Amino acid sequence: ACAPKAVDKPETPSVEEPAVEAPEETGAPFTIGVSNPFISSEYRTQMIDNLITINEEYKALGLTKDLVIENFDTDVAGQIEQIENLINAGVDAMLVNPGDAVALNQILEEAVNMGILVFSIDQEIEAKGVINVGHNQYEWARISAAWLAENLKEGNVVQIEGFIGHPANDLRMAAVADVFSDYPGIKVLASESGFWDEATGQQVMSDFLAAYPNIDGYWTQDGMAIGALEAIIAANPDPLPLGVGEARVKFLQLWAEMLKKDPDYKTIAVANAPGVNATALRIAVEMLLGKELDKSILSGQFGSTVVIDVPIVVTPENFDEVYKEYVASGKYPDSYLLDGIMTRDEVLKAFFK
Amino acid sequence: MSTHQTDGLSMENLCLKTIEIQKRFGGVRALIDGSIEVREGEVLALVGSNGSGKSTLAKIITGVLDQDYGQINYFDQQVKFSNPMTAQKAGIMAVHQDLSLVPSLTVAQNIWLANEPLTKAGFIDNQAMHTATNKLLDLFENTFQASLHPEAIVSTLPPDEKQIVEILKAVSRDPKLIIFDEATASLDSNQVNCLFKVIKQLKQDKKALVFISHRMDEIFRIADRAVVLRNGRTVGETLISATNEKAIVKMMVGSEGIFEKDSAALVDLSQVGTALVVENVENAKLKGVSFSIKKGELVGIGGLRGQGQSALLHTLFGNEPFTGQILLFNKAINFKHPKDAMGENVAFIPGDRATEGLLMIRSILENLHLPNWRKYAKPLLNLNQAKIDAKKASQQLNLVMDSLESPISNLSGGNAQKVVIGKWLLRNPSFLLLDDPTKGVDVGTKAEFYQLLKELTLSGTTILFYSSDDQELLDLCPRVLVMQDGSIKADLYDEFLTEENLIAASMGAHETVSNNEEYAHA
Amino acid sequence: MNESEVSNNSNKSIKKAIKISPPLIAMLIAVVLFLLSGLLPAGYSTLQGAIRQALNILRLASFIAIIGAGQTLVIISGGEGIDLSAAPIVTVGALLTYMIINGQNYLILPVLLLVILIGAAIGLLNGLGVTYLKISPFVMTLVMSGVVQGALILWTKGYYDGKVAPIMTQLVARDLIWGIPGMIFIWIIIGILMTLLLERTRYGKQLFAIGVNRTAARLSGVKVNRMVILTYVLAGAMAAFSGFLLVGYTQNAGPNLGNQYLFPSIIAVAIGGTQMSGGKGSYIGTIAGAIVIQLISSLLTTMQLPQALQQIIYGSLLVVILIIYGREKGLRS
Amino acid sequence: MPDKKNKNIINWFRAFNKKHAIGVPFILLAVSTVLFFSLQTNVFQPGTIGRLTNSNFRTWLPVLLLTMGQTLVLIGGGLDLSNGSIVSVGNVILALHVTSADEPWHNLAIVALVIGFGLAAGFLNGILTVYLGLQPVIVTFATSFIYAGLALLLLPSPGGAIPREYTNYYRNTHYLGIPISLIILIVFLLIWEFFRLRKYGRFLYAVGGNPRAAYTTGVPVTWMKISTYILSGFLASLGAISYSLLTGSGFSGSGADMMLPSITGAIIGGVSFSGGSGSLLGAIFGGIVLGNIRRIISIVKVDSWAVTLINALVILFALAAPGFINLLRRKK
Ligand SMILES: Nc1ncnc2c1ncn2[C@@H]1O[C@H](COP(=O)(O)OP(=O)(O)OP(=O)(O)O)[C@@H](O)[C@H]1O
Ligand SMILES: Nc1ncnc2c1ncn2[C@@H]1O[C@H](COP(=O)(O)OP(=O)(O)OP(=O)(O)O)[C@@H](O)[C@H]1O
Ligand SMILES: [Mg+2]
Ligand SMILES: [Mg+2]
Repeated sequence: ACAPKAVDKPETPSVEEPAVEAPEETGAPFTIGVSNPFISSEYRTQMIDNLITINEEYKALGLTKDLVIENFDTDVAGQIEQIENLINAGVDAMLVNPGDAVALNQILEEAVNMGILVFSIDQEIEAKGVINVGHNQYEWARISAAWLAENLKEGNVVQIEGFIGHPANDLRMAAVADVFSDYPGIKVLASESGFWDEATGQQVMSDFLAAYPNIDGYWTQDGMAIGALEAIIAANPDPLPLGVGEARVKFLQLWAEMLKKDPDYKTIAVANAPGVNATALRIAVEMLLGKELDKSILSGQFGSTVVIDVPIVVTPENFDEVYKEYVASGKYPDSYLLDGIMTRDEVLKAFFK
Repeated sequence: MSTHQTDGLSMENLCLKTIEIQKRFGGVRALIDGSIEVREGEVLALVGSNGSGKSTLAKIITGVLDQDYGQINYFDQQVKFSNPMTAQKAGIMAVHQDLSLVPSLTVAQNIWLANEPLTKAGFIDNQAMHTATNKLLDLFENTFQASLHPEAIVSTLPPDEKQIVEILKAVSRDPKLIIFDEATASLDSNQVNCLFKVIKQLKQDKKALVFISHRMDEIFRIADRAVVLRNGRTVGETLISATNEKAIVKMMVGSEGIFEKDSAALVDLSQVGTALVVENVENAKLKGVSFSIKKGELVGIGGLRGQGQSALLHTLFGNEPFTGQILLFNKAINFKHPKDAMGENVAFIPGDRATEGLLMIRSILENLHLPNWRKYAKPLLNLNQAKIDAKKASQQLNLVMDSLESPISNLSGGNAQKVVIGKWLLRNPSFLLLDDPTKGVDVGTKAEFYQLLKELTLSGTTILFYSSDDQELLDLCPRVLVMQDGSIKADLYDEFLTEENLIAASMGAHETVSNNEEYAHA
Repeated sequence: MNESEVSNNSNKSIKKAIKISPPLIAMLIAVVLFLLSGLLPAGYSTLQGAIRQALNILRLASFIAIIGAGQTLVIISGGEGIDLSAAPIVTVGALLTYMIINGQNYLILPVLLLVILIGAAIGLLNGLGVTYLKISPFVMTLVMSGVVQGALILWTKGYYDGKVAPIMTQLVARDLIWGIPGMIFIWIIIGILMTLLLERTRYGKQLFAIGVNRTAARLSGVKVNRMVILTYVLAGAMAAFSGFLLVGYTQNAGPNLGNQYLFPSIIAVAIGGTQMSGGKGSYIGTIAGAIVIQLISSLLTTMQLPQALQQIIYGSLLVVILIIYGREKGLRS
Repeated sequence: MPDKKNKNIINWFRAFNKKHAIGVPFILLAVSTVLFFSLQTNVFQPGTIGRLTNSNFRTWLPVLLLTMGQTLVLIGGGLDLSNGSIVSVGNVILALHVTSADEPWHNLAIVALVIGFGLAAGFLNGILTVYLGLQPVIVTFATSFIYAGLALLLLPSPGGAIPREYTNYYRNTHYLGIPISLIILIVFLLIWEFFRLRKYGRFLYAVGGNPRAAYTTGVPVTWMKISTYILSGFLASLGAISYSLLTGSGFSGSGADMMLPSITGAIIGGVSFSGGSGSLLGAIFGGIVLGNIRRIISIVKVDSWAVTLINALVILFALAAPGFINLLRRKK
């Protein structure tokens, strides 16, 4: 289920066969750095865990050393420091999850100029020589917004946003706004920030429910969707507003709980896979090994983005199947985000010449 | 009020005239008719009981406060100073009762604050400041310790030296009018002498001077004329040469003499045991102090300012650590905290009421009961009983106040001091330490206070009483320990307790004084 | 009785009539704000709606006020006292409850005890730093909040799985009787206890004393350091307890749960007339302040203004309220 | 006589420390800086020290400027919790309006506008705290909402781009081998030294030490206090400019995280919260120490989940050190 849909790309035969087995000639083992300025979310936690796991794989092959991880809550100036620290640590490549779309451009270009391979994950940035990797945030949000609008057609809607001003949040909200603009019957009553925090999301939803007796639907994202649904369960408003969620184990549990009470309950959960970071790590290793990225697969705002497809969209149609695998199996903790990391072969096949 | 009649002084220029100044603080009318006149080359004594409005008038004249009503004429010009800066520019300075020093700055920096000597480039000329400060300090030569020097941080100085700095600050600005608001309250007799020398010089230089004090002897020594305030009104004016102490006090209190020095019976000491034995007690400020006191005895401590008297009291109260031995009621003690001392029923009335004695923004009630709450905890506090007791204490002390609930900051200096005293009397202490408790207390209250102390000794309280006022010691205490440089230099009693001996001992002339054999090894 | 005394007296009674205490003003402001909120299009329109709205606001305000309880004590204790570590302590209290209890009723009491102990221990460190190491409270508690936050991160390593016990949900989040949430009753009990603590105990009297003048307090037999430390311990314990209650309400805990309550709680204390420099204040004031703060935020939310305008209005309203009665004595009075 | 010379140096240091109260911060600075450089693998390669110095100071300058302003306010007995929000507003204005290097006059006017805003915001803080007698902790917190809201109003989502010509100049310019950011810092310290030795400096310490006494003595207390807030606003606007040059972009929350470090740095640098003591140089040392600590923790590679904790613990240790020394001394 996690395999990416093949991005439509011309099958160009690879000219040179990569010498994966002979790391000495390529300068391996490589040091790869990670910069993450925001740690208080399940997404980021799983992202770091994924990266460590995948790096172990390469370490065993003698291709990489331990990751150099800069991982603490900080602002833009702090992330600039993180990146400087990575430069000083002599990394060969760095994976950066930027806290700002523009502010890191120059320091990242400096890194590129020093011969470091730089990847920006989850967030497209313009800096020359930087490769962006991630889902298309606009498209990601559009999927659930479109579902909501289609099922609702008209009514009062509230929104719980992530960090207002954060580029990913803004792209997502833009998608939602674009979708709703096609439905004149949908009226957005209010929009508040839940700061990408489950508990805050819950509170915002409680406040909404208290302030507006007539909510027909809501759009939210991230773990806040779990909080929002819990608030709804607690308040048990009538009628039940139609909402959207994100594909996480806990959300699926709540969904099942709702179904027990009301077999007609429906919602949608789109996966926002932290695994894109690990996929980017794979791309980094291959590039360090001298393989050439297929320029033709690059797209996006700045023409430098490797787009990775959303691995799972959970709808009432496939709910049972997904529930069995991720919840009933008991293999995953409650906070697990439905994920997808491309395999080495998939990466090679999809993105390299 | 009446204008000035014929006398020698009226020839001089009128410097300042205040006309019917009024000032109200919330519900309190501090001044209702503050009217005074001062001439160049004249010392005007401004007298009145605690809370009569002297300091308020001083503050209004110097621009620290606004008057609500009334007029100030300065050299025949009507003036209004909207802040102290403009008053100073006009040549008016005050030595404030509650000093105006910045504790974190040095002596020199304080004296020259807002009056700094500058170099041509506009930088502060520290060298010049230092030199000029030393020159000013010479005015009080030999009356203070080596700790007082231009670079000393003011917060480290004892109260008398702070007072000297405050005086020098005023003098340094060469003003035309200086108000001394109880500037002598913390000074010892030598320092007072120096100050009077300064005042006389200023007088010769044709400065106008206002002198506020509760010490009658000082007023008769230095002043030319006196204006009396009562309950915020100017009620009288007289030439010093034409009056006497009794007449002034009568004007102050508005009735016939309420205080007669009575020689009430004291405890018969031959019948009682010792209360306190101090042997070779040493710490930072004490250098081998030894003495003993009998139960019910009232013992004074004298000497020049800052010779370790306060330190001794603080040490006995557990506020400073020591080495040596202290026996209290035949029990060896080593208090680590005032609380321990209170546990043995010791009480301590500190000297600096603002910093050591009072919770300024809290109510009179809470101030009176701060050491006593345990008594009312059952376990919730019985506030009714506390109120009843406080009411009684305030009546006993003749406290002039709005209500028990109003904050201490609304009280005049003297009334605030009464609260400091009152909170300990509520405990019926068996041993009472007093650190210059009548500082700034008016004559009437003082007399009542003396009476109170005597009654306490009769009921068995032992009292150790430090005063910077020699006269007070002589009047009140049958026995006085004289301290110098951290140790006791003389033990005066009976026929040895004379003014001459007291002064001589303070200056360190041991020969003239006999030590007390009887108590030497109790 | 002469003329001056007459005017003196009449003056006094006028003064008394005008002199309303800050908590009362805050309450008046709250009532006005609440009535105003009824005029908004999205506000309440029936009496029942008004009551529900009022209860809802009270419930939200209760957390600000309960977190503000420890804050009130610390601020009254003077010496620039303030407890910025309240935020992460609330979070710790909530997360511990959430993660350890994990839905089991029988764990409530042991966990509550643990939570309070941990809060008290953090408070103890604050108190020791403030008294013996002489670190200013603002910075001590600020850095301590970094330490607590850091320990939390290290402990959870980013995973926050758990569940609130059903009894807590019942007691805190749901309506208890007469449609009134249990939280309100807990709040009333805390309010009574706090007021008794401040006004009717030796601890309270000594707390005000050290807030005004520590030297004088010491010379009157108050163990100053011990009082200060005890106060930070109480504040820590109360913050942790607030976290315990909060998670009963939110049913959910995250690593930043307490943050959004910290500054509102401090502002509530200030609006309630407690003097930031210490020695003066009341818990009734903090309660009133919390209600005002919550009303303002609710009002702004209901008005559907953009976030930016909400912030500007929020800040301006605070300033206005402070100007109305939060002024300190000037130099000339 | 080396012994005597040593003693002289020690005495000189004692006297210097007594005067400027920067003994502890200086030691912390020296230790942390030596540690930072000695942990670098290639510190002896030519250019490394220069590069590291540049990358440190260009990143830290914004916060250090705020720390300076905060220090002045603290010495005067106040507190400014709004300086971060002033940075946000300045940053947003610059990002929105300084977009092309071809319009130097326009850009200069925008910079003037930003500085003007800093001065005005500081003035408002000053009026509210000093003139109206409101408590600085609360009132500057309230105004920080107003300024932050203003920034968000001007620039709802991050954007804008400062021309590369300008950002490159800030990032890479050296004079005499010293990066421009460090030069700016030194220049400001010298300017302050000029004022410290004049009446302004003396008045400031007096006002912070005891405002009532200073007032009674004739110091213009109100104006002095207001001026510290104005200076803090001014330095915050310069912080905004340097921050914008560092990041090249605008974000309405850009200054939010700079306020608390500006206080912590000052306190580590020996500035007292109760006013009237401390020095600007010490505060700068404190600010640099904070930066060094972060850098050192990064180099020694602790578990990434422990970084926050260790960072806080080290700061706590730095703050506690003087108190500990005193405590031990007293025990003796
Ligand atoms: N700041 C203030 N607030 C309220 N009331 C005040 C204030 N200052 C003085 N008062 C009141 O004004 C009256 C006059 O006080 P003032 O200090 O002028 O008396 P004083 O003559 O100097 O007394 P003392 O000899 O005790 O110093 C007193 O009743 C006092 O309680
Ligand atoms: N003027 C003052 N300003 C600020 N703090 C003061 C002042 N005077 C005393 N203190 C504080 O009071 C403390 C001493 O208080 P006290 O001895 O009563 O505490 P304690 O509970 O007995 O503690 P310990 O057991 O450490 O002695 C000092 O350490 C100091 O912090
Ligand atoms: Mg007076
Ligand atoms: Mg003690």
